Amino acid sequence: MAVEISGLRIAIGGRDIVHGVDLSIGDGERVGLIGSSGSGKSMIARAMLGLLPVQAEASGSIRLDGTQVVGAPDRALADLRGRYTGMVFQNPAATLNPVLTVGRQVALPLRLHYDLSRAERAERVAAMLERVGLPADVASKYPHELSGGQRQRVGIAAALVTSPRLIVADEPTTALDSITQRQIVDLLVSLVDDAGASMLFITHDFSVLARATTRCAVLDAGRIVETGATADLLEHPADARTARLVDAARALALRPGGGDDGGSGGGDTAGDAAVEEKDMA
Amino acid sequence: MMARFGAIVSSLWRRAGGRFSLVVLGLWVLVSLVSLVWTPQPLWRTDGYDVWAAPSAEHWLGTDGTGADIVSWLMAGSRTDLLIVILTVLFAGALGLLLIAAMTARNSVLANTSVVAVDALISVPTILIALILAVPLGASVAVIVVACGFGYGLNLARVARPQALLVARSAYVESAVSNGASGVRVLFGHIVPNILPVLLVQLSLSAGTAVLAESGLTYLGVGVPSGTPSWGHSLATTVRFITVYPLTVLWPGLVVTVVVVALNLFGDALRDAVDPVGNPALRRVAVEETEA
Amino acid sequence: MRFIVRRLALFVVALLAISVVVFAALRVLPGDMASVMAGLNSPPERVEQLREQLGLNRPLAVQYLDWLGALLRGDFGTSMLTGRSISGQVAQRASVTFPLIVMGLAIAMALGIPLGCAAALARGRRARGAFQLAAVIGGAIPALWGGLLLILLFGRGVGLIGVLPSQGFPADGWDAPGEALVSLTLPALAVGVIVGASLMRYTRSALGELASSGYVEMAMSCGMTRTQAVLRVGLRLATPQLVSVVGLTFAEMITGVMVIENLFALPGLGTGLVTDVGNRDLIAVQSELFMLAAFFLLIGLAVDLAHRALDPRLKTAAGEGGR
Amino acid sequence: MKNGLTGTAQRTEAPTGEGAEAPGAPMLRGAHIDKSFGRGAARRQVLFDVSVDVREGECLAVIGGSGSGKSTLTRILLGLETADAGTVAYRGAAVTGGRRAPGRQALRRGSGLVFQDPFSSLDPRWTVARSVAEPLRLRHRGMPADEVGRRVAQALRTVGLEPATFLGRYPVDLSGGQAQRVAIARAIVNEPKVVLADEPMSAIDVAARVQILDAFAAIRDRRPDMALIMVSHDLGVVQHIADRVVVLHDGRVVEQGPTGRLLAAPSDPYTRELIRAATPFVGRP
Repeated sequence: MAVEISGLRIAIGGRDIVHGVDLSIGDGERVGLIGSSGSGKSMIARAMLGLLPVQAEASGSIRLDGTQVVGAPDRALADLRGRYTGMVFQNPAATLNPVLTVGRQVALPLRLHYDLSRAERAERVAAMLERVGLPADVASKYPHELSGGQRQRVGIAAALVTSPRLIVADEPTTALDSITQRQIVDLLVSLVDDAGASMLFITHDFSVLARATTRCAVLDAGRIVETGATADLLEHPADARTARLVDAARALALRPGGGDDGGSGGGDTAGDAAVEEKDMA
Repeated sequence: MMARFGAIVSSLWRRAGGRFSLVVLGLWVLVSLVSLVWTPQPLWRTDGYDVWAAPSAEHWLGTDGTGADIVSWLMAGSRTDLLIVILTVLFAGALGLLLIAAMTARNSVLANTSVVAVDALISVPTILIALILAVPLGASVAVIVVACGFGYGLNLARVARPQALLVARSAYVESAVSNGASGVRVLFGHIVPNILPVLLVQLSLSAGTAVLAESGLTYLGVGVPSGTPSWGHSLATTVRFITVYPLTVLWPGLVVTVVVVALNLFGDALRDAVDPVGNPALRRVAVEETEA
Repeated sequence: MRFIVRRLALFVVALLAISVVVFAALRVLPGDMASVMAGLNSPPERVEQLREQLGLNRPLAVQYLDWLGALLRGDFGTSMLTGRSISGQVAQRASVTFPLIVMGLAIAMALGIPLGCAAALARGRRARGAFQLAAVIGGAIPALWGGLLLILLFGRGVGLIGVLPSQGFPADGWDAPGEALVSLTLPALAVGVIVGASLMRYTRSALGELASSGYVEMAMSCGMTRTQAVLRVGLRLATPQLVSVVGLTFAEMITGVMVIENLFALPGLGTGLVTDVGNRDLIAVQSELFMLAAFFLLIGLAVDLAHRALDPRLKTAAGEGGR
Repeated sequence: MKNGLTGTAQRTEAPTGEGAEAPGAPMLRGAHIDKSFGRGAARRQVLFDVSVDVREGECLAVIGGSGSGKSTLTRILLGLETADAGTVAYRGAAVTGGRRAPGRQALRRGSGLVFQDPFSSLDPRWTVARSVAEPLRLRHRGMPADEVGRRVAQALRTVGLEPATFLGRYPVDLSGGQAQRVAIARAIVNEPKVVLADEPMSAIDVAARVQILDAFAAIRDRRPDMALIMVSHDLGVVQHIADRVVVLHDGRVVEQGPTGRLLAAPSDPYTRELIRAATPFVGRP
């Protein structure tokens, strides 16, 4: 599914959060959106699927394979969501329905969009759970009985069970510890590529982006400051704000061989006070 | 401190609900004070010939079955209801805070027993407590205050409990405790300020319910004793003749409804005005104070 | 399972506590029970004869245990005034009060919950404000005034559209169900409107919180519209909270029910209790108070158990281990 | 010793080559610690015969997956939780053995805590000034106000926050990174001998994490005798700041040693797996 976003503006209670953003995702392409918290990145993701909170207003244009999303009635977008698009959330503990078993949660998109028999649905759910690496007996469990990593796998299963054309992943790894984080990113990438779907991957960490995306856009205070192939941006970031995100990711990444180097990492970050003020925008 | 008070009142006044409630509650207090010294007609003067008179220059809202002037009795009644509301809110607030302190106490036996006690007793309605008290004490303001105060105190504790437990288990309380803070210091330093918004809303709701309860209990004969003026009394006396003089029913009921609406709206407005998290003006005051 | 046993034990303990409170309240009179019951200026030997008859000179503990034993056997003793057995009297009055409560609650839920949902779903600020104001005003109307206004509107022979009886309960009670139901309609409406307003407010706040939760967002991302998600997911998750709110409102409702019963002259527990208190028929009052309190503790128990059953997270208390 | 990205103050290069022990005698000694949660059928043991030492002025990292018991271990070491078996000694005085244990009181006075979620570690209705001053007011009742003010401002400057702009603010007006640094300032305002930071960075943006690391580095520059226990599951952070590492797996210490040696040549299979799974080196050298 090809996505064209042009001149997207989002305001909440009169205050602009996103100021005129342009972004495009080719069919089958994995694009990243990176920025520190408060930069408006998850607002853009929600606007793409019509999931903006009630008090937010969006203007500009978002086209999913040609269909205009901004201003479209919720009824029409609901037919789109869960069938052609799927969403993976940051904190599955606060999104997976606590009173539904895992099996019923993963089956929800099937039940809303396709009339299959109970057996067919159960079979497709079981297959999906197996593809995300979960044992079959998880289907009868409740979300609060699972670990963080398992819950995120259930979230991915629910998003991909109808093999949608577009996946939006809003910081799917932030709430996980670093070991599980890597497994989840690899799982998501392999499932998306198998289905030939496009993906928008949102994070604040460049190292995760390096594994998950081919191209990415850097967002700062509601504006895109730079876009390009992820590898290129990592090698030589043009914009100072991109450089800051790359340096931070490098400082926290594990240097091979664990050698101690006395010197501090790459370029110095800007003086603290200046960063403070802007950071708090 | 004055700047902080100014910020609270101004943000109260900015909200429509806040304005309405400030005006109505201000009037209520004013009328209560005035009625101590003056009422259009002296309360005891019942004009036998002028029974059920229509509103006139002499009797602004007319007279009731005994020829007494309705406006004067309503003004005098506002005093009694104001007293009841203040006492009930104090009683409920004290009981509520005591229970919250027990429920968030670090000693788990005390905490669990108080939680169990609140759950058990909360389903006993105010009227039953009033009736149980009325038998030995007879109808009196004390019955209303104790019955309502007890019920609303329990309710306050139950409504504020989730938020209070959240605070008690928070990292900032753990940091305070690890630095040697005592239970009392944690309660009044951390727990009370963080549940204040919930407390204010709940107490203003209870104040409203107390006024409603007064009219109900008085009508049932266990509220305000028959001689004492109160809104419930004014309402109850009009009941017997409503078929003949429907208009007289209107005034007392209207007064009670307007006051209770004002009390509820006052709670919501106060919650946002007093709370630094909800009220940016208060935060600006804090910044200016530290820079000074 | 352990929770249910603990909650039942709590219920029994609360019952005993209430029985002690009721028993003690009546004994801590300025005078003693017998003199109060016999009336102010009755001759001393009348008071003595009464004390003898009711066994009031036995030690308190014996009296209490005797009363408790009788209660368990369903014998509430005989009323001083009517001489009839109190349990018969209570049963007869309950046959008026409980249907009134149930009808009132039904109206309250039929009004409160849908309006609460509508208020939570309302988009514009103006619409939300209007709903909130309606709930506040609805909740601020005194039960007595609400009843009077309804009588003025619909009371037969009085009201503008005189359609419904505004007084009394048919003599032959539920033998003529049609007539009995009609006579309960107006009172039930009066009770229902007031309780409905507070139910609406609770529903709006509970649903409002959930409407912006991750659960609703997840449901929408699977293909539901916002309205569907809020109603099907939000409401289901809010149900445990709403059940306990209904339980709470139930308790607040009884004051209104008693007022309405007296206003509409319905021979229910409310009117009965008030007249008994007035006439100092303390033996009857003692049992009636206890029965009503027990009824509400039962409601509280039922509500807690329902709350527990509705939320699987509470059933299996499996939390994550220490890190 | 690692210094911060901004290299605020160049510390004399500590001997961190292969095998050299970090300076300072063992200040906190934990020996044969067992701990389990729950009762009866639901009883689950979390720590199995764990022995760990913390040396004066050292930064000790305790790493392991979620559920490995690392948080429980460090809370027992600081006397915040009781152990089922085993002993903890602070400068020779016993910490375990009930509330009145001599070592426990001294440790409580001499330690600071930093938590994972920045917004739950600051009272939302307290200003930054009041939050940071709380430990001083609790431990030194008589301290005059201007002395309190001076030490609060000093603590804020150490973590890179300009007092004038931050003292009057409430947590709601702070970013994640700023709030966590205020919590760090509060933990060090009492000049503690040991600070426990329980995953202080996992709830914060990567960009802001660097500022937290700088704050810790600046603190250790100013107070070389203070020990820092860092609980984490992120090896990048550990490499950046820790002198020594303890690896916990399902409640058992599988390996201990200086950071450089442990990361370069891990002897335990689980440690190797941790290193392999950690986020790799990113972008330009």
